[in-house]
Amino acid sequence: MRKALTADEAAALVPDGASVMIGGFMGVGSPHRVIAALAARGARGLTVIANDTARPGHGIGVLIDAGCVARCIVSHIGLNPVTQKKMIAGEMEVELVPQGTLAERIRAGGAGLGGVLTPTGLGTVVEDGKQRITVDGRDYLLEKPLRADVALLHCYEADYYANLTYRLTAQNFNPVMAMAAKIVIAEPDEVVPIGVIPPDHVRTPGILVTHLVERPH
Amino acid sequence: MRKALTADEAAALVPDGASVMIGGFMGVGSPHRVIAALAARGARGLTVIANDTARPGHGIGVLIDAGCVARCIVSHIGLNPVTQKKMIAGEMEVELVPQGTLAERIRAGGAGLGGVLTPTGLGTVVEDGKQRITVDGRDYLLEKPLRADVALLHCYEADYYANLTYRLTAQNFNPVMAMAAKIVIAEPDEVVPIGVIPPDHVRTPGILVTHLVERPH
Amino acid sequence: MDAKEIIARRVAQELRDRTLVNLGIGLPTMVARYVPEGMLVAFQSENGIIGFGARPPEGMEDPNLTDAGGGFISALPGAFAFDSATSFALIRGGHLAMTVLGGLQVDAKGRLANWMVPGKMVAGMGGAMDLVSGAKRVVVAMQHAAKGEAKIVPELTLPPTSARPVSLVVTDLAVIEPTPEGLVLRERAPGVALEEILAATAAPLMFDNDVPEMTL
Amino acid sequence: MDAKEIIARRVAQELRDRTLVNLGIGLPTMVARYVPEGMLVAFQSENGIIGFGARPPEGMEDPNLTDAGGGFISALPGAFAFDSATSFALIRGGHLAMTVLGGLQVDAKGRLANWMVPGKMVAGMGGAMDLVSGAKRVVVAMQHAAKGEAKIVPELTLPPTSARPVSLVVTDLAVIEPTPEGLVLRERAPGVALEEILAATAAPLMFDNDVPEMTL
Repeated sequence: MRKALTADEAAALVPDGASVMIGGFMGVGSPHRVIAALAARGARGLTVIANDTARPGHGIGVLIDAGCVARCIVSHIGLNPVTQKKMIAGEMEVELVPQGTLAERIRAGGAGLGGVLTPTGLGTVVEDGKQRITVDGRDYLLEKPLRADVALLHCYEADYYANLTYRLTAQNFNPVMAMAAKIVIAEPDEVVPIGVIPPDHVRTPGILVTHLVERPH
Repeated sequence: MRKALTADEAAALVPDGASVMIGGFMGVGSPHRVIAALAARGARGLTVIANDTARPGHGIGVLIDAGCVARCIVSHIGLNPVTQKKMIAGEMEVELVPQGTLAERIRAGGAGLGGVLTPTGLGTVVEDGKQRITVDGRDYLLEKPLRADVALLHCYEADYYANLTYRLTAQNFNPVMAMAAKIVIAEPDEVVPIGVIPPDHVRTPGILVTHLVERPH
Repeated sequence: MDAKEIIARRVAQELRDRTLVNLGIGLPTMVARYVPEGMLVAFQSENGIIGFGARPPEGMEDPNLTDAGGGFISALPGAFAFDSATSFALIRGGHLAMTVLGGLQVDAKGRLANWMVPGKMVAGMGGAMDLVSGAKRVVVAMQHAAKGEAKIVPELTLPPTSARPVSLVVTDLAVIEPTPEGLVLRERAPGVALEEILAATAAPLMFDNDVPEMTL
Repeated sequence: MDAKEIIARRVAQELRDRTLVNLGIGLPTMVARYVPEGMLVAFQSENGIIGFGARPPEGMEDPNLTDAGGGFISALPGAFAFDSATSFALIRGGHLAMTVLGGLQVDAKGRLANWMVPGKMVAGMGGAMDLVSGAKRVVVAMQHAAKGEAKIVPELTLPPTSARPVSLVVTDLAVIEPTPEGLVLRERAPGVALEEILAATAAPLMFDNDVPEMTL
């Protein structure tokens, strides 16, 4: 593992116009320092793939407020009125995806699957434009894999190899996103020596992590 | 959680003719005590879904030796000449499935997916009788979910709720199988009080486990 | 007893021992307060935990431990924390005995709408579509009517959450069960007359001569 | 240097720093012995570990820690243990920079056969089909010929492991690269004449005037 990056250095690796997966659920388990740096550098035109856009001023909401996001692929925007306003005003495109389908699409992207068949969304607007496939007499929607240019993750511990652990409900989308992007940047709460995290407790292997952000001061 | 079962009690829950998922990779991470009990009670006509049939006299090989198995769905039989002999003699049906496809089919069965699309097996005998689906210009095979009547698992620790942990390379197929069967029976190396396994270290929640086998004496 | 407590108490009677249950945010969350004594129910929060408890004492909150609404929670001994793919494998895979969700509308076919009002409010479906597709039983916990407008309607006017009918609708006025033949009125809330329920319901209801009162 | 060591040493030159590599059982496993000095390679064993080491001292073996063949191994500091779904998500998802596999046949199109000989031996494909489909580079490590019979053939006579061509074939006689135009002979083993390679190869080979020797 090379030396850890500052949040600003990490944000500089996210080009304008990039597709960016961001971990977190209502801001819990989001890489808040990198998000702040990304907003501070004035990133533009990002496609954000995430569970939600959190709240104004918090988590991914910070990127929405700062006008960094051109498009988002999320399952929920109910607690962020700014997202809703920008969507209705046509300033931002919002693609709504059922949460379980979003998790599977990202997992499929990272796992080399061409898609998964799910019953979720059948007979709803989610079906629009999608292929319906019948398997053994039951109908499913074909949902395609999602990948991104960059994944921005939060983790609990990272060791010097960037093996990662997550904590309680701050896991959420972070582990699947770690598999599904070209550049993977992880922001840890703690950094520990190699060997401190037992092999059975590692959740994301360092070999998947392109860059580690330094621990908070 | 009710009281733990003996291996014999557990084996009695597996009816003749049942489909049975069995954890393990060349016997590592297999529920050896329940397997021995199943062979001892003279189970017949089982369909075994597993990574492999291990070796004669070891792991799932014990069930093959004892004539318990009518059919198996596995990725590898190369180290078990008895399986190969019985297959060629027509005494046992063997369906060979690529290992990654087997893992995804079982996962799909437990995750409520109607199938997954994989590039693995395209242009090989694995493609026979399967649907080829094109997604964004690339071809994939549609692989269907697998479920079973019973899953027989090995785990490292279990607490009184039957929350499970696995150990090193003894994980293999156990966690996905825990999701994909009607009756789930886990054979632990250790039993510990509730709370000893932190929430982030549990791998299979007790709510999925129907029966726990007592720890070895 | 206010409307929400009636609903939560009645829904709690649908809980079964040693099962996995998901409660939606808002009103459904209240159901956890009324688990019948001696019953062990494993509650799942779809953001990644089974076995969560009430908000911890002040100063002991963990920013890495919240419910699906982002509020602080605690974890009970024997809890299990997991990622979103696992969470929805549990939900979609039929491992939930029951889910309790809020509703904007339910129609005569038992279909639920609960995630957007075109032109007005777009919350997003979050986990609701997976929950309705995957849970063994789907219980809708909602006020019978909203500002005088019926929420139980002949045909959804809002976008459906799923084509699959829900299992039961519990309101402050009634318990209604969708069946292939239509909506069946099973119970009245204490002191609520049949006429009051019929007046507040836009969909046709089937019922026996003597509809019993809820026992709360 | 025996045939196997030549192959393993030459394959080891294909390793790259800080990458994830899977070695098949048998000959490919030997490659781990010749990792270039100072290079950090993460080896995956598809039964569920990244970062394994040699067999531990006697009496310290763990029945829960083996390689894909069931042999005892150790774990290096910083190792990662995982289940089969994760293992093949890594493999199929393109996270392996390279896999090294044994082979029964390779044909002029670069296709590999390595999992069964009809009527004789059915090993099963194990993880091989996923490895060939998913790894960024697929290197075949095998003896050039078996009992005088060519293994590099115009067209597979054994069932293919994948329709996808492999990246490189390393034998005790030569290094051969499948290309869309056909098989290209890149290197000769030390002291092996061109004629010897051509005589042992049933498929057509393309080559430059001066095929260099492997540097081992």
